[in-house]
Amino acid sequence: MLPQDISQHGYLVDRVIKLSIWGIVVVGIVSFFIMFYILYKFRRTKNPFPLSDVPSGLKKVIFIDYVMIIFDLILLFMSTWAWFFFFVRPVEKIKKEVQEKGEKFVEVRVIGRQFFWTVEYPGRDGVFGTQDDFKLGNLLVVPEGYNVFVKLTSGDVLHSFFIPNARIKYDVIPGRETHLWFKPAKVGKYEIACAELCGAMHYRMKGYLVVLKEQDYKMWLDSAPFSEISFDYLDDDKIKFVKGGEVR
Amino acid sequence: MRWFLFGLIISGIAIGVPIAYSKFSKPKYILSSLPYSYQEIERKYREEVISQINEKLEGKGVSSEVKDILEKLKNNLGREENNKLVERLNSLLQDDEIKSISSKLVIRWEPDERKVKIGKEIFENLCMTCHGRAGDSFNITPEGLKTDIGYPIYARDFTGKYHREGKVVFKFASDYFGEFASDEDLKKIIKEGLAGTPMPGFTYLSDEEINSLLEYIKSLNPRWKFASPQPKNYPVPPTDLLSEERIERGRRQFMTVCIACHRNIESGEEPLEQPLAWYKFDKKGNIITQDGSPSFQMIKARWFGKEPLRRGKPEYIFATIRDGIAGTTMTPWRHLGDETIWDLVSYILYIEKKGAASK
Amino acid sequence: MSEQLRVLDELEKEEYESVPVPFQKLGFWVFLGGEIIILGGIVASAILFRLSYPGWFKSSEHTNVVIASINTMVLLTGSLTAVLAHKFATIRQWGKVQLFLGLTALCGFTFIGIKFIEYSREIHHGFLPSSGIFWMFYYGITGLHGLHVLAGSLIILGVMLFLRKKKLVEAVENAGLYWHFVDIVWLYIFPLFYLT
Amino acid sequence: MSEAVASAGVIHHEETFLRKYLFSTDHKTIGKQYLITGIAMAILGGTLAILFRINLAHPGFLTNEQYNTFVTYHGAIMFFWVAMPILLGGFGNILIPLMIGARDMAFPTLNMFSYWVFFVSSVILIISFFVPGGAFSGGWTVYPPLSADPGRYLGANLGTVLFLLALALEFASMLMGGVNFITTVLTMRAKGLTLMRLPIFVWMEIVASLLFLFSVAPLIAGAIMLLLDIILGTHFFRVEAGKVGDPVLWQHLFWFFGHPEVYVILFPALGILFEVITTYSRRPVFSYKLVVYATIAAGILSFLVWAHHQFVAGINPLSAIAFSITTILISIPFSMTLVVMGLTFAGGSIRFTPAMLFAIFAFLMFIIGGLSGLPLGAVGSDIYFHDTYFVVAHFHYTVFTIAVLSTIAGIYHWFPKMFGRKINETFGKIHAWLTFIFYNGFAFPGFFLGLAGHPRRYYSALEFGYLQKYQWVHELMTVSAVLLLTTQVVFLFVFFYSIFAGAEEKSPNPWKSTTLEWLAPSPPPHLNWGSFAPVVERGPYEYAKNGKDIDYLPQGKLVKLKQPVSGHEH
Repeated sequence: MLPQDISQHGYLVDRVIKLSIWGIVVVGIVSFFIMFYILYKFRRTKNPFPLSDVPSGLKKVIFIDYVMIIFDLILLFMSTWAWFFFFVRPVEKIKKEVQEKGEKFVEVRVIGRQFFWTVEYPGRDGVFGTQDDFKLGNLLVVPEGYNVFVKLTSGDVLHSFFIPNARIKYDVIPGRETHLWFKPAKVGKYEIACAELCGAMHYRMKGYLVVLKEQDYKMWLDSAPFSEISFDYLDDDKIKFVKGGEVR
Repeated sequence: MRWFLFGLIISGIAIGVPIAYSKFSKPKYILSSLPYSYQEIERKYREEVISQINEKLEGKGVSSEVKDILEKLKNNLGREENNKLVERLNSLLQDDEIKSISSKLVIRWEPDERKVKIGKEIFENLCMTCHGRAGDSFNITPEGLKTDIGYPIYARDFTGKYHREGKVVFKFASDYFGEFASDEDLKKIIKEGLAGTPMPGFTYLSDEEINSLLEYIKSLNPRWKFASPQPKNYPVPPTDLLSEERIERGRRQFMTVCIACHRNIESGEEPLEQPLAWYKFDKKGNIITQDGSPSFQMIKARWFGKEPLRRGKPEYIFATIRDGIAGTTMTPWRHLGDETIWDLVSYILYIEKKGAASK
Repeated sequence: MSEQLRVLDELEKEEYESVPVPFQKLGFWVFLGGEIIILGGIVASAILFRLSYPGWFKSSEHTNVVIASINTMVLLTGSLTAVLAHKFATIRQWGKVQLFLGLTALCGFTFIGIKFIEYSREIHHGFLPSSGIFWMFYYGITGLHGLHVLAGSLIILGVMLFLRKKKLVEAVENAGLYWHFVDIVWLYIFPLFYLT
Repeated sequence: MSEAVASAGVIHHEETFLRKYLFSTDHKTIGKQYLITGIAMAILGGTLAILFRINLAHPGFLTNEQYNTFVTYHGAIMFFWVAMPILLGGFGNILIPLMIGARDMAFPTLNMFSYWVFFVSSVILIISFFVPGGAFSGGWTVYPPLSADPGRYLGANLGTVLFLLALALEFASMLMGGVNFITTVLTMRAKGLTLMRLPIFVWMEIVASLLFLFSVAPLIAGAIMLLLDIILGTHFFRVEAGKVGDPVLWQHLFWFFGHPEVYVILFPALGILFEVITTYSRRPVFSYKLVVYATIAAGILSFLVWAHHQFVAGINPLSAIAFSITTILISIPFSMTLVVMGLTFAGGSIRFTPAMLFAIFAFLMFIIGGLSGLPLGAVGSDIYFHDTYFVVAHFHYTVFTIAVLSTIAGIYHWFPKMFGRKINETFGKIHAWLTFIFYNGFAFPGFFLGLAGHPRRYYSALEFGYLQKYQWVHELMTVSAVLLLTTQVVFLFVFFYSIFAGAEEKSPNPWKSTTLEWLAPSPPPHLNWGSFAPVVERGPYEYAKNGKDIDYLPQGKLVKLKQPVSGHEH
């Protein structure tokens, strides 16, 4: 069910999802069975007169409460861990760590507008505000294995920057600057969705996340923005605009 | 008695708030105050061309048929009828220069409905927020869109409503008089964007998508129907670009000509502000006029090294200097000759690099 | 008819669980709780904005303290008369009750009138709700409070008419309570917009 | 002395149709008015839902503006114009005075007024659908800046203003109702009916009213600011160059109301379920005190969890963790309540009447709905699930259960008391089963869509490559939804038929239930008790007493009054 996880740390979120889903499935099934048992055993035709007290065996059902409490605690622990990893640590701190570890990273700015993402690249020198900055619409190209730091701002209304494959989502708020970071670990072409109602064409607010091999990324960067990207390992069929089911 | 009172109160609230709304709310759209409609623009264009023809015809004896053909051509006709009349006109008066003028009246192109429909979807998806619901960059506040060094700019108005002659002026794609832009040039801009402005490059759009998008954009202004634009040619830059002597020659040339508006950049002067040749309009779409005369939107001459060039490739810079920037006071400098222009290009690139280094 | 009412009155005493507080009072206090939270919400967000917005003090100099103080006096007089009305209601001197309630309502309308003059001055000086964060809170909150004052005056007038039919102490008390509530809200608004 | 009794004296002299049915101050008539209006709005909301579900199965059926509008109105209507009026206005008005042995509400005129305010609000809502510029389409949460500058971002200005106005009026009416409920229950209980002897339904209604009273106020404040933004162009929530303004402030104000609001409609539903289940399983509530305390605890906690709707919406991440903890905490009182409810079945002799079937299904669905809340409350997994179809499925499992299953259970249960007639039982059972099946058919696949990362409020899933393969799920959901609505429409026909031509119900207490309302004749006359007055002797659920012959003891008995009271009979 879950889309393929391409980011280094997506497994943190996946772990919480799997834990919670399986937990509630088990608890749900157990309680359903108990209920069906009760309903079957104490039906009118078989048990015409009510007992004066609940059979003591059934009173033990209260253990479900304790199960729930324990399950909640585990869930809280795991989920807080994932949350902490992604959002609680300030981006500057993460950046410093990354630099100390000597890992490579790229920075991009993403501006949400009705109904597309403008992605600002710092260009070859990797610094914003210089001559070789450039902007691309709906196209976020990042190198494989780099840490990607995304600054999110909005041009008009609320949006939400959602990369299902990277298990990443954060709202894009006018008048504020929000941050994201992730580490793509698999080359390919993925989709960026908007997860906050932003107007009539909300369902069309689709961007592309393209993860390239490092040298390919460099090659692309040299000629950007004047070059389209088409590498064999991207299933680079051109984007069709689909409406009403048929492909135009 | 009591419920009459209640009814009074409720209906008071229910009616009061909408009334208060209609009274106090700031009008967001005042379409009545926009200058031209689609038909008006077309009629204006036809009248302009026909007046040119009449000038040529002065003195020569003209048959009455010619006169009433011209009269007919003044109102917006369908494609076949219009083109028939134009042919008839040309056949009547064998005069090449008049023919060259009257050929402006031939309807060469008409929007293809299906493409326009798709184009409209794409437009609403990607362009509407800056270029306006109607494609006229209307009600988009000047604070809304800013260049990188932060002065407000307007997105391109595709309807020509705000232009004196109803033209759609593309600064870099049109010719200097803002006549028409070729699809190729527009495609380049859509795919590559304009650096330093909010216009990003939509590299991922496929050709048929861009075509239908252009189809929609062109369907917004009638003058496209008569258009016969030629794509600009971008020469290959010389190999010794950015060589010392080129830069030196370029600097000398710059100091003699361009300094008038762009000022002496290396000594850190600020460029002049120059009027744009189309109306300035406020947030509500009202045209701001001082004592009746149209006022102009001022823009700065490019501040080299301060913010990225709108289109940074050398051949683009070359074309810009050669053809000028439509609608602004940057006139074409064809007469300088290609070599000199290349000198200027290399000087500008040099300055840009210096600016980049200084940051 | 009054005969039957009397019958039912006794009947109710024997019918219901005995509760210390009369239900008119209780219902009114519950309602007042809601009101307090509404106005509290807006005033709180105003204070939050004010802390994060330095220009507040500069704009608040343009408000007219004199008029505001006069208004305060008017409201306080209204409270006084309301209290007196309640006092006379307890000792069942209904004529004076009518008089003092009338005075309170009069105070209310005076307040509205002065408020109108104040607004027209501000607008004349070119301060519109859209012309700044201070002004939008100023108009929003004082306007809302003005509406409450109007409602309070109308309620009191209604009570005056009501007293013709039935002599009810709770009615007078509740009307007075509402007036005090409006008054207290104003005492929060006054320093927030005029004295800083 | 109370208005109620006074009005009795007044009413005694007037008999006009207007007075009797339209502007009646009789709590039962007002309750029925609420019920009918709510049902009418429910049909409207359901139709909208069907329309946009068809569009999801076959994109292009509507335009995308229409789609957003319908989604918005469906949400708003189902919350504020269906669930609240039916559960608070309808059942609350009809049952509370009967259950506590009062003759009417404390403020009958206020009661009538509140209904008419509600009526006007629904009329304004429907008008706002047709105004020039189109209806509001920014989602029922009315997030700015979409709603703060609708002319620019949606092209619908007047529609938005009217929408907000209708919302405000609706809240005003519900506030009046809440004040009325609380006062009535606290002051007008029959002799011997102490607080701990109240039926659970009454408890739930009171807690709900208090929650609503104290949670709605900030939203009203926010709504005023939003209206100022739209009308006068202020900048409370709009962000423009050089102007301070914060869209997130609205989210805080809204959800501070929004989450208690869910419990405002949840608690009465739970109350109805308890009444129904105890009656048909002939067992007392497993632990009355536990339920009451858990309810109060949940009510208090519900004020501390609002920000779990905004985990990824720009709030401080550390506070997000705090809210996650409170959110998980609040699942505990509910799990207790549900366990108690389950144990109430145990040891009884269960009659599977239509009401009981609906109650059982509602109970099971509550289990699913509650459990599926955990992945959303846990902040880590909410990064992925926020604003996806998982949320949609979750709140349909809770809110649909509340607004439809529980409500219909209540209708089947109290129908004889309300109208003095019966609904055909066989039909009821078929109705229950069909509803159950189709409902799961349309709600459950949502979980899978959510896991696949399908965002909410998408006009069509076909735009995104990773969603295209789930189109068939949408089709399945649509088919089920259509069938579901059809079932309910048939039920409504039977419902209105039975009101006028159903079989007469002779006995006042057909289900052998204990609480006070079953002592009154059905339908109860004006002033309920005529020349008698109920006196309470024991707790509300005295079932399974002395096995064989009679297995229940009524909560109280009627005593003759010294002076006879004459209210007019309907």
